[in-house]
Amino acid sequence: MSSAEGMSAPAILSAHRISKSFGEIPVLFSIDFDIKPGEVHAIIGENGAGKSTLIKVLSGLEQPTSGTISYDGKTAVLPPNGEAEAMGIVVIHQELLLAEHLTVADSIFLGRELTKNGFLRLADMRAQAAAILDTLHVNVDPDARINTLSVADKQMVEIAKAISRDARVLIMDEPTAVLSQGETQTLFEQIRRLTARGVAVIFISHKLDEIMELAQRVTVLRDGQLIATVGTEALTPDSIAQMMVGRELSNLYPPKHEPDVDAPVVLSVRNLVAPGVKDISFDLRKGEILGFAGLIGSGRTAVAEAIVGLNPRDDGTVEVNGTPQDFTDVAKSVAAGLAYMTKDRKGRGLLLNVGLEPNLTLLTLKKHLKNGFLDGKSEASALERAVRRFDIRARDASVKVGQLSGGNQQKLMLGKTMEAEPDIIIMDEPTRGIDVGTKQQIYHIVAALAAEGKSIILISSEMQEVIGLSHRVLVMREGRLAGKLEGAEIAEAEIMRYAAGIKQGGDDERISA
Amino acid sequence: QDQIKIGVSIPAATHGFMGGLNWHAAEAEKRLEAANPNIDIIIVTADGPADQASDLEDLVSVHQIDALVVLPFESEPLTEPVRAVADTGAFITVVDRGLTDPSIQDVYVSGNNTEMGEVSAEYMMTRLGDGDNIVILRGIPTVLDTERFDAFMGKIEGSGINVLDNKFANWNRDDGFEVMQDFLSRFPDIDGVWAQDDDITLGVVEAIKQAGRESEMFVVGGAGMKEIVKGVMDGDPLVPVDVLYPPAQIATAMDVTVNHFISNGPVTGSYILGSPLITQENAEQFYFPDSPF
Amino acid sequence: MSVSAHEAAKPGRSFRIDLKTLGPLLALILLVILGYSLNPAFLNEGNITNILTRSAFIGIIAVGATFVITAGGIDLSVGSMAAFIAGVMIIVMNTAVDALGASIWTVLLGIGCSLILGVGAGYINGFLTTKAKIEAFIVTLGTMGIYRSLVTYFADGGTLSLASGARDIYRPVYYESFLRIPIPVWVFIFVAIIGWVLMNRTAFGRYCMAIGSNEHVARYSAIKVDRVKTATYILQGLCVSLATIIYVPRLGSASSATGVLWELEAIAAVIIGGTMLKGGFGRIGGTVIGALILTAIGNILNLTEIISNYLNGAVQGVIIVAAVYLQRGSLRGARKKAE
Amino acid sequence: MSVSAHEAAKPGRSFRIDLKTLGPLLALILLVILGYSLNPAFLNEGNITNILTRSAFIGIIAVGATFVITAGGIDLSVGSMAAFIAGVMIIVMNTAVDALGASIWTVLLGIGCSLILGVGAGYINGFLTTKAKIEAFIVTLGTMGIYRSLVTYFADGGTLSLASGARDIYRPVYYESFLRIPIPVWVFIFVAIIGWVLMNRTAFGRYCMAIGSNEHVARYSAIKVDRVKTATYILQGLCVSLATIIYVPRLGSASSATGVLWELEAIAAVIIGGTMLKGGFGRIGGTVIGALILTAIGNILNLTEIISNYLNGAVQGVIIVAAVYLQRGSLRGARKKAE
Ligand SMILES: Nc1ncnc2c1ncn2[C@@H]1O[C@H](COP(=O)(O)OP(=O)(O)OP(=O)(O)O)[C@@H](O)[C@H]1O
Ligand SMILES: Nc1ncnc2c1ncn2[C@@H]1O[C@H](COP(=O)(O)OP(=O)(O)OP(=O)(O)O)[C@@H](O)[C@H]1O
Ligand SMILES: [Mg+2]
Ligand SMILES: [Mg+2]
Repeated sequence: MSSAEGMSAPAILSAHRISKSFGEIPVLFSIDFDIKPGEVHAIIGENGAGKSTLIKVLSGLEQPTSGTISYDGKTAVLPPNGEAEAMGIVVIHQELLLAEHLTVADSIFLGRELTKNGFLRLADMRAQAAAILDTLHVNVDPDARINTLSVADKQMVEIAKAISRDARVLIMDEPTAVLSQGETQTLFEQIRRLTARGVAVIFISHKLDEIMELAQRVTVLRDGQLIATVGTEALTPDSIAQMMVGRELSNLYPPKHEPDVDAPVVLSVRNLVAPGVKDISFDLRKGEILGFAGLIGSGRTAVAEAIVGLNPRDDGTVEVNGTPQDFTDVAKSVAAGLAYMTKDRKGRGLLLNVGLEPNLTLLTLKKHLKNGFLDGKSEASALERAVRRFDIRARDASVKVGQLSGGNQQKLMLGKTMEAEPDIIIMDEPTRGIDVGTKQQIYHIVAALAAEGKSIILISSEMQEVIGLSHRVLVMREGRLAGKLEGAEIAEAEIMRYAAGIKQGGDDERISA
Repeated sequence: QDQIKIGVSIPAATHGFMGGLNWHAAEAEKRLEAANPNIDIIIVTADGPADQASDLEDLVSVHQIDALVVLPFESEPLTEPVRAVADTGAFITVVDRGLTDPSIQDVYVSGNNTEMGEVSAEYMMTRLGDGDNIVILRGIPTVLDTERFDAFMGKIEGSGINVLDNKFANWNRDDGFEVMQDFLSRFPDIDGVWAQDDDITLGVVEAIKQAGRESEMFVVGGAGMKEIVKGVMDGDPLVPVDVLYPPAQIATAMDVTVNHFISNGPVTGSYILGSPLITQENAEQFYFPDSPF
Repeated sequence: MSVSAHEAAKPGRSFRIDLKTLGPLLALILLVILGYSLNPAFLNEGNITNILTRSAFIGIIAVGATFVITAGGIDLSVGSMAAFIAGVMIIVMNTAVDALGASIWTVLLGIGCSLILGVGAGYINGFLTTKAKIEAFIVTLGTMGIYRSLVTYFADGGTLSLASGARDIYRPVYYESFLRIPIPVWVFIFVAIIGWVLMNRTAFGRYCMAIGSNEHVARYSAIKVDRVKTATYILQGLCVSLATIIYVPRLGSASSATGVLWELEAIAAVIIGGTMLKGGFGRIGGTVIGALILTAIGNILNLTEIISNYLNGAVQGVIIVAAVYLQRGSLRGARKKAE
Repeated sequence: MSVSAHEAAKPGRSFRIDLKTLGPLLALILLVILGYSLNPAFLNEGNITNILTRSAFIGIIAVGATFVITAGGIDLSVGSMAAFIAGVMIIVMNTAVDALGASIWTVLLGIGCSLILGVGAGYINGFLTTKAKIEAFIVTLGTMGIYRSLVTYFADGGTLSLASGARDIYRPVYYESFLRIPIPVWVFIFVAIIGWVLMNRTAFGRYCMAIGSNEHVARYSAIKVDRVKTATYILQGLCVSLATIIYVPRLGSASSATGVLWELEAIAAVIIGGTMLKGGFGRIGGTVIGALILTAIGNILNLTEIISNYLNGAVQGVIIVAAVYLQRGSLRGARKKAE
């Protein structure tokens, strides 16, 4: 809410009666939208409402089926393929768009390399990249290859890339979905700095508090229709949710049932050492939701991947239901009733170029065999179940998963993991990119699973989520457990203190509980 | 007494005839090295003209050969590389395919592609006459194939024998089989087949047998593969004759070259091995049951 | 509201599937028309039988290659492997004939030996790619050279020929027909059906596609990536072995010239059939048609005289490129219309 | 909180870069040791010069192939293209000699003609892959057949030979040295340096990697993907043309046997050098070493008689696989230690 001086200025980019169809399927219906210099204009809406599609149209990546776009007051046909960037329209896409083999610096400057006499100014690019990353407080080496980064770091590289460009309109499609609070605040600082310079920012997020904090105006989409564009001051989180989902969202988090302290330990990790993990010990009880909090890169994912056998374990033991386990691949952990849902839905979770069914059943294909052959009916009914349970919205089952909206991909991945009917579920950023309505559903599902006696490890960068769901919270920092919180101790400030290293985990005994 | 190093550069054993040639070279090496302790023979094989040029360089730079026996992959491209070897003072024996500049070589040992084509045509003409139909299966498009083909066509011209078509069968049994199958479905009346090479002949024979048209036609092959010679010897009506193109010429060339060093006088000149017609009567003398070819 | 979309979807989807098989098929049909117009003998029963029988070798191998390529690998060794297996089969059968005389058991021994070698060779390729982590291209380029050399060595540079006693017993496997369809064609049909079922109706096929499309996702989905990849090479070896089993009775011989460039033909058949070289998507039906297209081109060139022999390769090249273009083009066109 | 990781990263990084070039280099050094121990003449100046000069052909072509492969493509046509360009060059030069007599201009005409053909042939491959959207494998398989046929046709099944007048003028381009280094080696060095700079120090190289790594990303980054891809094929054509320019004076002829399997050697050199066949990452330095490794293997096989000639291919195969294994292995080992 820093700079509102541009509010009365004329719009820099505006859309008039924009409609967009993919083939015969309409996605956007006659949308009006505009953004002024120095303004943050948020777009919100359910998964599949058409937010990403709208910003693709606004940046030239998709051409509207009908309607016009004006830029700088003049009607314009935006050039395709990211060429609009040269005109000052810069986009951070919801789906990470980075080439895995390039280095961080290469990625930041891709398409507009700094050159001198035709040669790359490598040192300059590296230095500039480092400087930008520094302002974002990101600790990645500009020479690191993208495929060695965590999802969150990749997202930060995307942000760095966008910020480094000379943007007049900066469009961000769910940039904070995998970021924790610290990183989000850093990003907001940068956004405020930019808007102060007159940059117009279009911001998409499912995190309503962020919207309240950052945006001056909010546009709400539902099923491709424009519901309203209103000033933020007139809104409350409840009324936004009301507009988005079309119904009241009373309690987002289900009531926590009392954890049973005598419940048997189902997963016991002792002195785990693995890539990115330095000596971690903890227990998970039956029916418990154990939250994992921490900054990005603090090693939460690395712990999960070491447990299920995706990464080699260098030391330590893992016991499931009292039996020592040495998972060397995922199949073994799944067979032992332990399933891990990755946060990297695009790179690790889903096959983007095939339809919904093969993705849903890939983890549990053996269940869909009849006499040794795949049973299409069984797969179809599994999909039907998952579609109902997780409210997956797709044109049809054969649509390529890559064409689903981000949130629907995430729901599909949830469905895929749940197909394994695990007793222990490790969920890594389970609500990444999911709208509030569905989030509520998912939270209730998670709580219900715990009530049924399933055990859940919840890795999330959304602090509220961890706080709202977990019975206990472990906070990680630089590959170690920094603190452990229980019951009433679970509060934002406390978690932050551990995560940032301001508070240490007191006596070590307590941490390795 | 100094070691005398003789380099032998030949194409690799990629088809039957070259396989036979490789075998004869290896046999000759064993025989000659055993008989002459001061002779060291080094055989190198090449996959193409450029590769062979490299082999020649290596024989000079690494082995410092005193003599070279070379069967050039192709005549023109290898003329200069062989000249480079000759310039080091080595004794040069060229086999089979002549260089464009014959003055480079000291000895030339060769079969005779033109004669081979002509002998094949002459035999055809003894069996067939005006209005009879033949088909031709050629080798790989190269100079020696063209020599054989042109000689054959030149000879047969005016005899009234129709050449229905010619196709390349790449000196390969499988290709011979398939091309012949297609000739058989295409032409209802074939009286004779010139297969030019015995690997092709074997495929052709199978195709004819498969079609059940053995009694209609006969096949003339070439080179003198042991299976074919055996058939001729046994009086196979489908393959009544063969035309020799001796793979053993490499052994002759090696013998001659060794002779140059161990006999008193210098050895020079051309040794053209003819392409006689192998018939049931004389087949025995061309039959080497131990050869792989 | 997700349901309404669901319903609309079904017809469009089945239509698209039709088109996918239609592409290569269309190219094949055009080729048949071309063949017939150049020489009506093209459609003689005899000629068609010839084409089918010939395409069996490449076709069977290409079915195996479809799995390897779908799972993101490549196998350049198949041609040499065929030559090698044929060579060893002949040596083994000849030895058996010398020792025990020729009987049906000789042939069965040879066939068994071929199957073992095929599986073994496939396993070696798979092991070196997955466990030693060497690029498939390098591994199979290496084994290609090794098998080719070995058969040349065994044959002493010449040709290995099957003893005539065994040959007579074995011969029908290539030359006989059942219900007027030659046995090699039956084997091809059999392999194609098994391959199709494996690819489209079993978990294994699904795993191949998943691995070829994104190996990470496959690993995170509890798929034993190395094992499945190795299995594709073994399957490829098995297919090579089957192709060799019907190849040997044809001419009863093996030499260094056997199976030269079959790898290129097999891969071409797979790609013509619509499978992507980058992996992730395999079509057995397309592969079968691809093999038929390749064989038909060769056959058509033998049935006409209108072009210089020297230009056969050029015509072949043009037709392959045109066939693929047509197929992709027709697909694009029809899709556009369908949209 | 970001600082600690930052510091730790730096040393590891420079070390890793060293290792990457070290891999193929190590394999090459082992090969040199092997060669020397088999026959000390291996390290004669003459022999080393021979190896370097020979590796120039494949090496120059492989530099071009590095770009094509890095950008996610493949070019099977390079060997035939070389034969075709050599053939046309010879025809043009011979015609010129007939009309005007032999002079330096004849040779320059031939060279100019070669460059035009190389660029044109590359453009055709690029056009068919990017505009007609046919798989690179199929396109270049097709053009491979076409060029090979055309040269056979032009040569009437025989050999095209350069008129001796022109030959005498042209000859030094292969056989002469400058500062004791043969001219082909100079050309190779020159091409490698240009290639290295292009790949690592220009936006074009970045674009190739980006396209090979993820075409979508490249597209969304406003990179003209089709144009860059076409450019890689043109570059490949140019490299083939340069290789041909130094090849023709060597043997002064072209035939259907010219350049057979060069495509396989070139791709092998690229992969041995550490570039990935799937694209996204190209190493010119590795490619150069890969070409040297391949040439050295061929040379070593000529050094000794301990193995049967029939087994040359097998030895070659084993060494290639072992070299790549060693290289990857040493890399892994050293990385582990570094960690
Ligand atoms: N390329 C495409 N082809 C076909 N349909 C598409 C394509 N891109 C998007 N869609 C469809 O358009 C609709 C809107 O998707 P969009 O990605 O804009 O949603 P979103 O509002 O961004 O949702 P989310 O919050 O989940 O990211 C979805 O139904 C999606 O399946
Ligand atoms: N396989 C691995 N090899 C080496 N280092 C690894 C590996 N996996 C993770 N790391 C490192 O461990 C650290 C923790 O990463 P991890 O992704 O687990 O963090 P996280 O807490 O899940 O954060 P994020 O939200 O960024 O994913 C990172 O610095 C990462 O680079
Ligand atoms: Mg979206
Ligand atoms: Mg010797």
